Amino acid sequence: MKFTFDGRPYEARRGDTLAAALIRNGVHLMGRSFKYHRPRGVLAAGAEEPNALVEIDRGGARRTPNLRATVVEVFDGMVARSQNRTPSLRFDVGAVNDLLAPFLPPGFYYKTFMWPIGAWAKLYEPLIRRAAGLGRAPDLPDTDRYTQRFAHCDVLVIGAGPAGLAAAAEAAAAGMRVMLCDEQAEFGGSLLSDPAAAAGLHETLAALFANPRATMLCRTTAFGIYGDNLVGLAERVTDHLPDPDPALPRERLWQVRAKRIVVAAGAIERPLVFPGNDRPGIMLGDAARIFATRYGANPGRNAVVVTACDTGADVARDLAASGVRIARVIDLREGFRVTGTSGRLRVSFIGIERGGAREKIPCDLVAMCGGWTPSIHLYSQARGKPRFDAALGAFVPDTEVSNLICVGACAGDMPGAYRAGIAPVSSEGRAFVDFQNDVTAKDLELATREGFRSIEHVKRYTTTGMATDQGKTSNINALGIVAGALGATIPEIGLTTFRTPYTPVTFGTLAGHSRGDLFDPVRTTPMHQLAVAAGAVFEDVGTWKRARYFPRAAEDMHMAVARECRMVRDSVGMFDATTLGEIEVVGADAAEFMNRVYINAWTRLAPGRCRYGVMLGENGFVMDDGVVGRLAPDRFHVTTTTGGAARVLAAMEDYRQTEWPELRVWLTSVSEQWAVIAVQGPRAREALLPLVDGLDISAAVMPHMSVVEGTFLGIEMRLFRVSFSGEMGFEVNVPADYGHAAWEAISARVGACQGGLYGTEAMHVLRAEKGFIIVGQETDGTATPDDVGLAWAIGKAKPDFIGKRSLTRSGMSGPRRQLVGLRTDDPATVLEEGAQITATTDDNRPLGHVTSAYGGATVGHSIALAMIESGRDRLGATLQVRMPGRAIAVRVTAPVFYDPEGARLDA
Amino acid sequence: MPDALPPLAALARRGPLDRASPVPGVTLAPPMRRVALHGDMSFYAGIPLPRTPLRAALSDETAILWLGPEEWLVLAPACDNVVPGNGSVVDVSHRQVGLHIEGYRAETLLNAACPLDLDLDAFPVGACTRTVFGKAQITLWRRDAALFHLEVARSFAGYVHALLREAALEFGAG
Amino acid sequence: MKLIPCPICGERAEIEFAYGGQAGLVRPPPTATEAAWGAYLYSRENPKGALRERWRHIHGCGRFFNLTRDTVTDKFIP
Amino acid sequence: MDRFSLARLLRQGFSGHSGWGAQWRAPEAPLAAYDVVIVGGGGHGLATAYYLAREHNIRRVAVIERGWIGGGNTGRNTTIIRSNYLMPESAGLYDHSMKLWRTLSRELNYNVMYSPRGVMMLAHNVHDVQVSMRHIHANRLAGVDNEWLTPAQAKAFCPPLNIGGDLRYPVLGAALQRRGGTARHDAVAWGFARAASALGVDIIQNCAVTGLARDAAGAISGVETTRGNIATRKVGVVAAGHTSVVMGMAGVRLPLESYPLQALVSEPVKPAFPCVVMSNTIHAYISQSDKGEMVIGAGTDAYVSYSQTGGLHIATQTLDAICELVPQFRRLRMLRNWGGIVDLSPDRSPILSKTDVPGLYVNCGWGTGGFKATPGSGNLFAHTVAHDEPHPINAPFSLARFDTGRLIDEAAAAAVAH
Ligand SMILES: Cc1cc2nc3c(=O)[nH]c(=O)nc-3n(C[C@H](O)[C@H](O)[C@H](O)COP(=O)(O)OP(=O)(O)OC[C@H]3O[C@@H](n4cnc5c(N)ncnc54)[C@H](O)[C@@H]3O)c2cc1C
Ligand SMILES: NC(=O)c1ccc[n+]([C@@H]2O[C@H](COP(=O)([O-])OP(=O)(O)OC[C@H]3O[C@@H](n4cnc5c(N)ncnc54)[C@H](O)[C@@H]3O)[C@@H](O)[C@H]2O)c1
Ligand SMILES: Cc1cc2nc3c(=O)[nH]c(=O)nc-3n(C[C@H](O)[C@H](O)[C@H](O)COP(=O)(O)O)c2cc1C
Ligand SMILES: [Zn+2]
Repeated sequence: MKFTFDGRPYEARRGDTLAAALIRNGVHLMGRSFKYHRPRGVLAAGAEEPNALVEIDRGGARRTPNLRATVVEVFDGMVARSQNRTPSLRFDVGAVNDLLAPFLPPGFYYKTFMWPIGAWAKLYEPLIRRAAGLGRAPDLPDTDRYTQRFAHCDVLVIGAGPAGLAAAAEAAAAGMRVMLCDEQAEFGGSLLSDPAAAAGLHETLAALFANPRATMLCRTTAFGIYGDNLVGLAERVTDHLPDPDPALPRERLWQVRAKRIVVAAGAIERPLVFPGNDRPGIMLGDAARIFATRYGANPGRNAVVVTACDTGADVARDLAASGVRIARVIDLREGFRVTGTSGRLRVSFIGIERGGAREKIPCDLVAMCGGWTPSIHLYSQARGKPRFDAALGAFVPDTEVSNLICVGACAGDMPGAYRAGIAPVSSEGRAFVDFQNDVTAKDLELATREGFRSIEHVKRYTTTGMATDQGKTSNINALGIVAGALGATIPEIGLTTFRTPYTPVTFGTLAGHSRGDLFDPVRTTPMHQLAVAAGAVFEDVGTWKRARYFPRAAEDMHMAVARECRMVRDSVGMFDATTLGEIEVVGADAAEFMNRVYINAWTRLAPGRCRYGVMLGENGFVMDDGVVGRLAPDRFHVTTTTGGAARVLAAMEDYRQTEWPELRVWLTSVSEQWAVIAVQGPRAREALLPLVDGLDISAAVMPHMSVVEGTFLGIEMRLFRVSFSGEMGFEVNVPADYGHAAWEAISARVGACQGGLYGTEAMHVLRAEKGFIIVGQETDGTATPDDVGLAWAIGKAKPDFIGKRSLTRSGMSGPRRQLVGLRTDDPATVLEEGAQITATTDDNRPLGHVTSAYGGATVGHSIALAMIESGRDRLGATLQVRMPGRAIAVRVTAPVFYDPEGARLDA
Repeated sequence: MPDALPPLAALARRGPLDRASPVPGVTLAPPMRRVALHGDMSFYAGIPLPRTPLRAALSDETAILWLGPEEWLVLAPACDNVVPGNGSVVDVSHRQVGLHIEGYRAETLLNAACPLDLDLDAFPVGACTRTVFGKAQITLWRRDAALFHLEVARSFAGYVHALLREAALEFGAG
Repeated sequence: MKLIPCPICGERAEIEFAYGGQAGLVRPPPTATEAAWGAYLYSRENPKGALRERWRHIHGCGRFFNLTRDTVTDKFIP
Repeated sequence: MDRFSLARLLRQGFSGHSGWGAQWRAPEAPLAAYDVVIVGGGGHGLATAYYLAREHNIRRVAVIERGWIGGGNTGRNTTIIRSNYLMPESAGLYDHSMKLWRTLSRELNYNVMYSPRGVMMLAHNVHDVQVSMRHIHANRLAGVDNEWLTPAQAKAFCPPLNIGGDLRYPVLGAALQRRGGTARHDAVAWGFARAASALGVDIIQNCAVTGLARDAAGAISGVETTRGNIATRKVGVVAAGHTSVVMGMAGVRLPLESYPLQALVSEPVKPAFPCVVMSNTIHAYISQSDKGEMVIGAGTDAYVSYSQTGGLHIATQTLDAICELVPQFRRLRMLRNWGGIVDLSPDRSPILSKTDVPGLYVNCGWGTGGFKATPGSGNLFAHTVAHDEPHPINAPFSLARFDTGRLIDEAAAAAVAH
């Protein structure tokens, strides 16, 4: 397999990680650190890697920054690049920061750059930003797919090392539904670098793969444990493939609900903290061993092993067996101290000292064995409280977490060889603790001197543990240093919080399918296609698409709306009102229920009649409105606003179940059952008459605000005589599947009557000319019925209804904003919605604002509605609408501009 | 008066998914009579209402799904009439769309956006419930080991269908 | 995402539920004093510990029910 | 207090930084008595102490912090600063703060990295546009900057933003407050702590208030803490999500509910997002920090909780929205996700108020949006505590409003968070 790194071609073997392949090709310089841009090679062989971060470019939008070379699997043709360097990894001008390091201690930016005012944002901040930041963000919309899946199992095993495999095998044998995930490309964990284990591993895996109740997920990181045993898994599906099937997602999010969780996440080796411990070629002992044994990529020819525990010997043995010369094994427990290292882009010497005797040992590999830290991340996320194990020098699980157990190395279950305590630190020179963020032992000590004594403060002041590796290799060393500096014990200092995710998770994975039309449902009415065909321009109302207007050739919105309005006033228009919420309220106590929910009185509303209903919140403010028809003594057909449909139904159901369970009444949402076609205008009756199968819809039999059930060309129909336009009008309800056909039938008739379609914008103008409010436009959650002129609707004799008590709270009295109309001197001036209104041009106290403003298609002048303080007392007064740099004088009028007597409604 | 117009019933009904391109394993249920029942009832059209939570009763062509205490959904042949009863009986035939999700991947497909445990032990044949599918509410009824009936409000049908299509892609759909 | 134990349907995913806030608030009559009504509208227990609260299985059986939950651990208390 | 400056930094650089002392004094235990005790060492509490000492010359002040200062919501928030609120009362309150931000670094001699990079609030439908325009007009009249951008102007101001047709909810425009921006959360807490400490304020960490003592007349006489009792006649409670718990110690029940609110950061990348973008309609809040992470605000969980974590579904919903708005960020990765506990008031406006208990004052209800108010809130609360009477700017933010119904309902009026 061929790949390139920074443009140079290399060869890789199947199964190589990028780091392994580069090492085999003799490349050790793989990255630059965050702050000082120091040259770095790999520290680790797995996901805990802080240094070797690369960009993988698959062409076009498929460029990904900040990937760990130790995790990225090479595929044929892969293009990899280093990052955070200019112009090249070998010669990075950013490395000047390293020279300036004495002047860039932790928190240096808090202490300077304050002069002159404003210079921070303009001058210093951009510089700092450019220097920071690691990789380059992708700049094209991602073309890959991401999916997600919910899953359930009896046992979820996280980590497929020996401990995890044993647990999975046992659970599977017991017939349980098992899921086993491991973040690596292969199952086996630490067994993978142990050739002797291969046969046994193969056998265990074969049995698990053969078991239909077992789900085996490799390349799958358990990134978080959430409430009630929900585990988030991120599966990398195609990133390792040279040419993935486009039908496959790049990654998949699993949300697994497990009856029991077995965490078998292993342990992470600790680096040693000594001066110059960050040069390329200095790595964890286990990493060196893994590169050599598992990948056949010897990380050096001449190694020094520095160890604080017995595993150093094992590492030396395995490296030697792979052909690495072991220059020396330095056991820190024998009184040695590392004094420093040299080598610009790769380590060339390591200096040691014991009892005053100093020595410089030439080498090209330093393997650090600082002991092991159990991976308690997931255990801690599940709210387990660990305890400090001094022999291990690490925290291990302690308190029980229900339905979760830790096994293997992550439970602290490690042979004696792994026990190291926390190795001594030499903080002279620059001894790195957090490699990525360039935090040294001295930095940590300085932070404590500056009064940052809580480990959380130290973390935030120095940024230790805040890099993309979240301190997997560094936190425990940092803790040891801070404890030392404060003369406290490690358990007294405590850990910082383990948060999700365990390793970074792609945004796309978390967003899953959600994209474009799958981001939020696109709800359309049964007549949507007809509106499309008629050239409608749509608007989003909640999740609905509603036709806003129907422009004809060369018409802009203004012209189209004016024409649609005139059409309704002069002849007839039809409008899709399907999106309104509809609720059937049924039961012997239906009227009583309505009495309690709405401000209106319902008892005396006769079947066949309708009433405009207003609903408040308990706070006394208008929450929703709509026409309610009484179909029978025990049956109401309630309509709500489009946006309020779900909210109103939920509120009603709440009262029904919990406040008035004694009422015999039930609620059924029928919003989607009915296609609703409003037919409005002086010729509405004429248009509909032939379609309603002989139903008498004359004014005498079917007056304004009435409802009948009949048929529409043989199809069941609920016909409402209602008007939101101010004209005589009907709303035809037919079962939704017939909406399309009914619309076409009505359309033909409307056309024959010189009418046509109108959209929501014309509907808004027509209703504003009549002074009808729109909840959410005239009202905003702070308006009482009286404020918007609806006090008349309140059933005065009713003992109670939702919100009644609030109407008489003392804070409700005093001057309130009230609904009025506004007229401009120039009939062509259309005010701006939202514009503020004051008494005079030199008084800036707002009296209110314009809630609606239109050209006023039929009344011959522009119109506006406004909420104005004590507005009804100001009728006739002149006020000022304050626009940028000018004011528009307006006269306060009643809010009804058209047919104030309502004669046209009764036609 | 113009000439008598053709009755609308003769014209095609149009469902929200009529023009949706097919998704393997997903078919559209035929139009049916759906009735929402609420209240203290024991029978609908002579059929005893299931009283066990989360279970459907099947009688000939008619299924009655328990949805909640004192709440059922009747799924009957389209030609059936609505039969009145105690409590609240509301015809919701057009409110919803039925989808059949079939095949050995049915559960996986549904679990792309439905949080229920659909293992046969946890959700056996005959089980039914309201739940969610992505951002839509659905009603799910397991008619057979590998056949689910999914009901969704008609304006959400396009979304649910598209999400099923997206989820099915990796199984060779598209 | 929590599991909420619906008394009717059993444990189901939190996304099927609507939260209903503190349980047991008694809606005062319209004759209530200003303070009593204000308290009904806005005063809430908000304990750090056991809270009696309402849930509705809105995308399930539809029922409201009450549970006690420890607001620190988020575990339900039987 | 040693002054911070470039010269001093350089000098220390040559001498191995041996000369830096503690940034604030850390008394091991509180004194037996103080003139004022502030409960809660978040930004608001520390600012209150600072202004008490600085503007009201009350220097025997203790800030009692349960954990470590700045560890509450001050250290957990997405740091968005703006003042373009709708109600004149709110705009007045937040703009008071905005003015203090401008010179805060200089005043505290601590670079809080206030970065007025512009806050853009997107409108996705006609209703959003109406609400935005109402804000813009109201703000302009009140002298608060806020301007309307067309979609193209919004795109020009924030090039990574997707405004186009493939979006489920296209961008129809945006309200931009240029003075809005961000600041470094930690620096705000530490800067106030250092300046307050220099004026004599005692900052006591790892000390939880466990009781509020009252005298026979019912007035505050002291506080009980895990480090002993303190006598004082004035207590200011500034405990954010824990306010109900602390006030409960004096038997005062507040109209507050505490909810977990989540935020998350991406891995750091080179500068790729120039400003702050908020979308209330699809619930997305994003900016890029100086270190390079994308700082993203998520929603609250559905239920009252003190757990400082939250559901996975809340984070995924937020990232849904972010990926819609900035689809190239799909390939970025979430680095860390955390939660804070926010104290929501019924009208989503804060409470800076005296209480019925003489000597007990409360500053809370900032909910999802109080970081931006930190200097102003401290400044006004200090006034309220010092004079036993609110400043005219915070007078409307009283507790009484919930009884009378005279709310300051930003939420109802505009459905705007943060
Ligand atoms: C995720 C998230 C995002 C946010 N985003 C923004 C944003 O973008 N813009 C914005 O303006 N605001 C935002 N906010 C809100 C903002 O963070 C808060 O309003 C603000 O920080 C509150 O500051 P504070 O000082 O009042 O509270 P905190 O910083 O929470 O301080 C309260 C302190 O009181 C202490 N305390 C509690 N009980 C006791 C006790 N008994 N004894 C002693 N001490 C006690 C706590 O430990 C804590 O330190 C966000 C909040 C969160 C959680
Ligand atoms: N490398 C080590 O962990 C280590 C250290 C000390 C001892 N040992 C020895 O090895 C054995 C322990 O083996 P073990 O099974 O406990 O550990 P292991 O290291 O063999 O296996 C752990 C596995 O978990 C995976 N993993 C970790 N976090 C994960 C996550 N969040 N999501 C998905 N996968 C994740 C890792 O990729 C790894 O494959 C013992 O015999 C012990 O003595 C191993
Ligand atoms: C604006 C901001 C930026 C942050 N950037 C980072 C970051 O780069 N790396 C990191 O690990 N955490 C970052 N954090 C998160 C903190 O590490 C931490 O999660 C947060 O303060 C909450 O504390 P807790 O997780 O300890 O409870 C950031 C927090 C904030 C408020
Ligand atoms: Zn239920």
